Amino acid sequence: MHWFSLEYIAMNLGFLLILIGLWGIITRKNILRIIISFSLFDTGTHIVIVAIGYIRNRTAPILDTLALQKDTASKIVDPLPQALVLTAIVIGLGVTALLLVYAMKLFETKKTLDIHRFNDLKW
Amino acid sequence: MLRNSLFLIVLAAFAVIAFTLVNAWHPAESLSPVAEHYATNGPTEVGAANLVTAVVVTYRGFDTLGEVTILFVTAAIIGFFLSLFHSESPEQTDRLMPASEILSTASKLLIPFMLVLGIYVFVNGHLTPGGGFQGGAIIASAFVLLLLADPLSKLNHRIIAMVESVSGVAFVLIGLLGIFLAGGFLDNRILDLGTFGALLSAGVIPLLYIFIGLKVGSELTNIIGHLQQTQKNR
Amino acid sequence: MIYLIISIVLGIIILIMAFIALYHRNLKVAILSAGVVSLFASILYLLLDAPDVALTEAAIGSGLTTIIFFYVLNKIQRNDAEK
Amino acid sequence: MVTPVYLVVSLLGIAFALGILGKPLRKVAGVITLATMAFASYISVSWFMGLWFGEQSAAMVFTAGFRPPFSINLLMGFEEAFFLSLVNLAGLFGTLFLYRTLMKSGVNAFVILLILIMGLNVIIMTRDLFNLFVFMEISSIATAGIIILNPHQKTISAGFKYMLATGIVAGILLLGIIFFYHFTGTLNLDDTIRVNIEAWKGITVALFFILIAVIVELKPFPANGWGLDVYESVPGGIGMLISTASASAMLYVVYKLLPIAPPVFFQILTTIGIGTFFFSNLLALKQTHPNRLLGYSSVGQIGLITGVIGLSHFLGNQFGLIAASLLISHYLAKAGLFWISGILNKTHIREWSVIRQNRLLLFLFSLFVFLLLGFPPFPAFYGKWELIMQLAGSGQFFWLGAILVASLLEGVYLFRWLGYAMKLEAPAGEPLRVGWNQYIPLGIFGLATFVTGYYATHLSSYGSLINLIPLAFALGFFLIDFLPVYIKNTLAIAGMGFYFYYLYPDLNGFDMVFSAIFLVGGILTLLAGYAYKGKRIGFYPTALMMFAGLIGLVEAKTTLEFFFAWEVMTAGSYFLIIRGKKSMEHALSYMLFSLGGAYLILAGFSLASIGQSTIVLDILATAPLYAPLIFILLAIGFMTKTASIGLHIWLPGAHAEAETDVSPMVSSILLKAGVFGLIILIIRMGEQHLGSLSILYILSWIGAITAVLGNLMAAFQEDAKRLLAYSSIGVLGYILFGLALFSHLGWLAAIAIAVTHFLFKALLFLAIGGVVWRLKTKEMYRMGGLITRMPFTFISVLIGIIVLAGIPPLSGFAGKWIFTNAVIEKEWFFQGALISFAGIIAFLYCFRLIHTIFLGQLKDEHRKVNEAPFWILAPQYIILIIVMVFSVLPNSLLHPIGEMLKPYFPDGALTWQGQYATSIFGYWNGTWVMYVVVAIFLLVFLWLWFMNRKAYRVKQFNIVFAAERPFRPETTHFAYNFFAPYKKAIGFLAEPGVTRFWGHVSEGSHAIAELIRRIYSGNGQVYLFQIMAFIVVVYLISFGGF
Repeated sequence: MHWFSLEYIAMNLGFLLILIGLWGIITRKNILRIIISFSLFDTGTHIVIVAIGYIRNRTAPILDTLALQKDTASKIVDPLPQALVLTAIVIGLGVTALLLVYAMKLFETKKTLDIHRFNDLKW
Repeated sequence: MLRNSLFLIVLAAFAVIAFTLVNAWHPAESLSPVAEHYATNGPTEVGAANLVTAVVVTYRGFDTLGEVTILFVTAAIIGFFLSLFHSESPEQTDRLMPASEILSTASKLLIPFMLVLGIYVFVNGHLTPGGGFQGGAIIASAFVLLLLADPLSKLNHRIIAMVESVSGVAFVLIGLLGIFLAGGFLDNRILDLGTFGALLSAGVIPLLYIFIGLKVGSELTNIIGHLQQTQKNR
Repeated sequence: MIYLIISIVLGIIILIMAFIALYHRNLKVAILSAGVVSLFASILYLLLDAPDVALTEAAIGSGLTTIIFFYVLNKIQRNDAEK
Repeated sequence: MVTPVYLVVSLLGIAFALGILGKPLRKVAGVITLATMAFASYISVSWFMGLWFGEQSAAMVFTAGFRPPFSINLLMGFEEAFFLSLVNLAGLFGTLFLYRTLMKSGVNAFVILLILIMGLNVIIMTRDLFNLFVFMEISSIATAGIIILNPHQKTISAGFKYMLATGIVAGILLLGIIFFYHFTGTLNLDDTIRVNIEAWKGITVALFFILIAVIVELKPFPANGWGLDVYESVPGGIGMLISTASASAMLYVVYKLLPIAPPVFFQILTTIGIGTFFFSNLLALKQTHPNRLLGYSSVGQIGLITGVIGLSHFLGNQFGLIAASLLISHYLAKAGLFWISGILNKTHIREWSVIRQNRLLLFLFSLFVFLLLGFPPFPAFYGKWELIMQLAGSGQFFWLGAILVASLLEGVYLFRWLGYAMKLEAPAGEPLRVGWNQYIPLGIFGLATFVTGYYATHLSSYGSLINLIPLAFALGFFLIDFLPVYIKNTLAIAGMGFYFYYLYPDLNGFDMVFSAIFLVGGILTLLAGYAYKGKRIGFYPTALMMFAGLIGLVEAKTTLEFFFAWEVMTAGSYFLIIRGKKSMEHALSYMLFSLGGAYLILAGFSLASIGQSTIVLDILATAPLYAPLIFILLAIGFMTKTASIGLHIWLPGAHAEAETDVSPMVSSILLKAGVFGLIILIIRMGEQHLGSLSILYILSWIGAITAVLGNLMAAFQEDAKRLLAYSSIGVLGYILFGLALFSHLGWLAAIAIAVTHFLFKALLFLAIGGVVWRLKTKEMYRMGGLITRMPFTFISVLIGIIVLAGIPPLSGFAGKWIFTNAVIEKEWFFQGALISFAGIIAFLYCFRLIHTIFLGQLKDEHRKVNEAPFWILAPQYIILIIVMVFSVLPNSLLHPIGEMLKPYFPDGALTWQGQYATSIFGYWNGTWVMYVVVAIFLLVFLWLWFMNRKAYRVKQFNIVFAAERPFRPETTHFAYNFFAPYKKAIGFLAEPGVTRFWGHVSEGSHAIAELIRRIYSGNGQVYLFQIMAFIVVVYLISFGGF
């Protein structure tokens, strides 16, 4: 029964997204589609991280009420994974943007987005 | 298709491996020792009401420095990469549809608000959800709107680069001050921690978040600006 | 309980959107669906008591990323048209 | 000492600040970048020095002023300082090398480089896992940036594949890190890890994710197509940064994570690492693109070091030295090679012959190749030595063998490449232009090879005992290579003479004989060098290197010294041999057989050192385990040098194509190194048995067969020098046979033949060399009648072949006579019969030398040929005098050798009375034999001379019987294919079966390489698939299931 709880759903959803992303990255031919899959993969890892920091029946780690400032450790969810995800999201943006610019340039060289056509380097 | 089915097997195997992780995972019941330290001592050590901010800017400020660097280097690469191909072609053959009247008017109204919102978000980063990254992203969105409304407008890359550099250097220098005035690199206790929950509190966090916000904003704007350039040419 | 139902719905939508992103013929739709995945993920973050993350994901993951995708797609399609 | 945080602050701060500078200030940006990197290098090197000399202790930087695990901390320890120095120096000199390219690309290029180096710095120092992830992302994004500094369709697609691969890997790393945090409650490596037993499975999988991600970043086979594509597409200057700076940093990450890794992980590392080393080198065999080839080699070297890390349990306290020396070698060599590749900018290794336009580059190229392959005196020599010793000591024979085989494969392609560069026709094109900013890094890294070699010698436990003076003397000649030949020749002779004089008092026994052959013989052959004009660039350093190695063999007291000398000799002789006009392939096969032999010797020595406390050569005698195996390994190793049958195919070409005075050096002197090795081996290990079969008995058969086949092949040659080369194989067969007899008489014969073989082979090669010098051809049918034009040469050849064929009265006969006695004593009649048969065949080819070259009619074009140059004749006549002395007074040679052997073989010695030598089977007086034979000789000579007046003169190219103009004129020459009838009868014995065998080996390995490398299909998705499959397979192997 515990599978039907918020954190389990999030965790499994994250992993499913990771798998879907990987599947897309490796089976889709279109380069843009590969990058889309990559961002899904990224989102999946982010969801997993947030789910790891979640603790049931607690609140966000923002001590905006006085009540929260007492005995904080037993009232908030883990702020550390959230901080990590913040960083990871921004990194993901950087990587995705760079991949997209690469894709644009790749298209300019061969006028195609089919990744199978970009295999001049081999062996 | 052979490869796809082979990969299906590999992916299934990977899923099984990942499943062992999920299986071994039990949702946390209490905070980890590190997080507990943040929760108990964070308010006194750092002085930020938003503990995530405390972690992002101070405890793990070094990560944040790296994160800013990633955007910075991405912007640099994209700028470099795109300028290589488009340096000479003039921008006369623009074929973007002119933006509709509504959009351009609306955007002119919206942009100042968005800028203010962005600044608000990063100045209040230590108190409320949000901070330099979110604020920076909002500022960048404002510029996106500007570009959408008026595709012919050209961002001044010099100024953006200047903001980017100055705020980056300021970030590093403030971090450096931490060594001299406080406990170490990126220590926020250079300034007084102030009253908990006030705008001017939490040491240099607000200041740092301003620079982070400006830096992220300019970096993202820079990336968008470069991409916008490509839309014009040819 | 209500959170649980919302989260299940969110999860289903996210998965459907992910498949659309992978398999829809139209690239524009695919990009939008990927953006929607991010957007719904940010709602999920809110449920998971992570407002900072939610804000970031909404602004960066679904906002800026999608815009960059469209810029690139636009560029490519116009190039394609020229050809 | 500057706080390590300034590494980050300066690199990053300057990178941020550079954005302010616009295009016009590019120059400023460049200078600032270089200054910053120099500053970073200064910080890291000064920490390294401080920590090394113990003036400093490791320092920890706590960011944000909190202790770990609450905040991120950076560690500056000894290892960190070492790796930081590597990275920052690579950054500094790499930037300098790329300076002009970067200047064209603008400020952003400098920014990207600074950030790449900064990222690598933090990767090395950080103690926080997530921080590691962030900065790994920084450096991989920055790498993607520098990949496209030279934007081109290929670089873009390589960069895209790279980004996808590192992106997925980073995702997996992130998953591992977050679960690590979940299970342990910390992200810090210095934190004590609290794990409850329930979470054990979880934490192992999390750790597996972290470690496998880091490993994939090291580009392990087969999940490394993305990395190889990058290496191929980028220019050398950028490939250098990836191969040295990035790879070193990632390697350190693996090392750093080991304390938290489960024990099974070490085996995984070993398997992956050495597997990568092996397969990369195998696949590189088929590679022709220089940068991709270097990429394969890079990946392989990093694999080797990874394997070493995995094997660290077995390496004891030598681990540091091994890993560091291998890494330094990889670092310096790859940097240098990539830089050279960047300068030449070619797409096929055959085009590298343009490098000959610039001798300094060629020198550096060969320097880096030798450095990479672990030749002395460079650091990897000690690294490989210790590695093999420790592996043998801990029973890791499988890895030992794999490492040696893979190293040999590495030698194949590197030496083929070096050969192309030195010998192929240079393609036309623009002259090479090398800027000062390219010379400086190359020069500094070139010098560093020697400096690090010096330190490695000191750090190695036995290395400091090695006598480096002869080698230094040889290398010193590189500095005075601009001087004319006669000065260098005089200096070389003086140096060798002095060294012999210096050694003389300490020499006795075998050492005396062989140092006389090596040094006095060397001087004799060097005399011929005066015949050369000009500078003869490159000859003296390499020739002296060979002699330094040879004399080092004699001086060696330990196995390490012996192996050191062996490798020095091999390196020097390789360069001597490749000087010949058509020597490219022969030098390659010489080198490969030598390398293979050297690795067998290394393996043999390592097995011998098991369980022994020292490494003196005498441990061979006391090896407690595997004695027969050690004997076989060493014997085969030495027999590659003596060119015993089966291992001989390198010799004919190498000796025949060499220069006039090089042929005698390599044929009459160098081969004796193998003989010396065999003597050292047999005298210490004695008779070993495989089951009930004596290994010496096998050797005797090999020796006998070698003698027959060598001589037979010599008889069928049309090329005069090749004939002599084959004859050397035959004579070395006699020597091997004699040594295998393992008795007083057998050894007396063997050593006497060794000495006389030196004499007559030097004589003949010089004489024939003189003929070739004048006639510009080696084909015998083009010669004839030269007795009138070159009478002095004729006399030396005549006497030389008489000695050679063992004809009485000269010294060769002494050998034969003793041999016969020895055979009777040992009762090895079959082999003995073969040896006698070989002696008969020797007549056949000796006859041809005199008959075809000097007798018959003089060719029209040779009517004005002069006698060979004085300086080629001079050594011949000195040798002639020695030969005559030994012949007339054979006991002057045999008696001392006999005395020398008495301590080892007290029984069966000859008894000497005046010129009478008595064995248990008979007696013999050299002087009287001499008189009798001279008388017979005179009689026959007079009779021939008398008959000759009636001789019918035949035209040399007689086409009377040919119906048409002959397609190949030589077929109508009377002396061509002279022994056709014999060839019909026994020619099948001389079929190049062995050559075919080795040909198949080579083709086979190339075919396998071709087959396997198809996995690198160039498709980015295939590469990603390989990464995923790799991860799954490694998981299954290491956990034995899910």
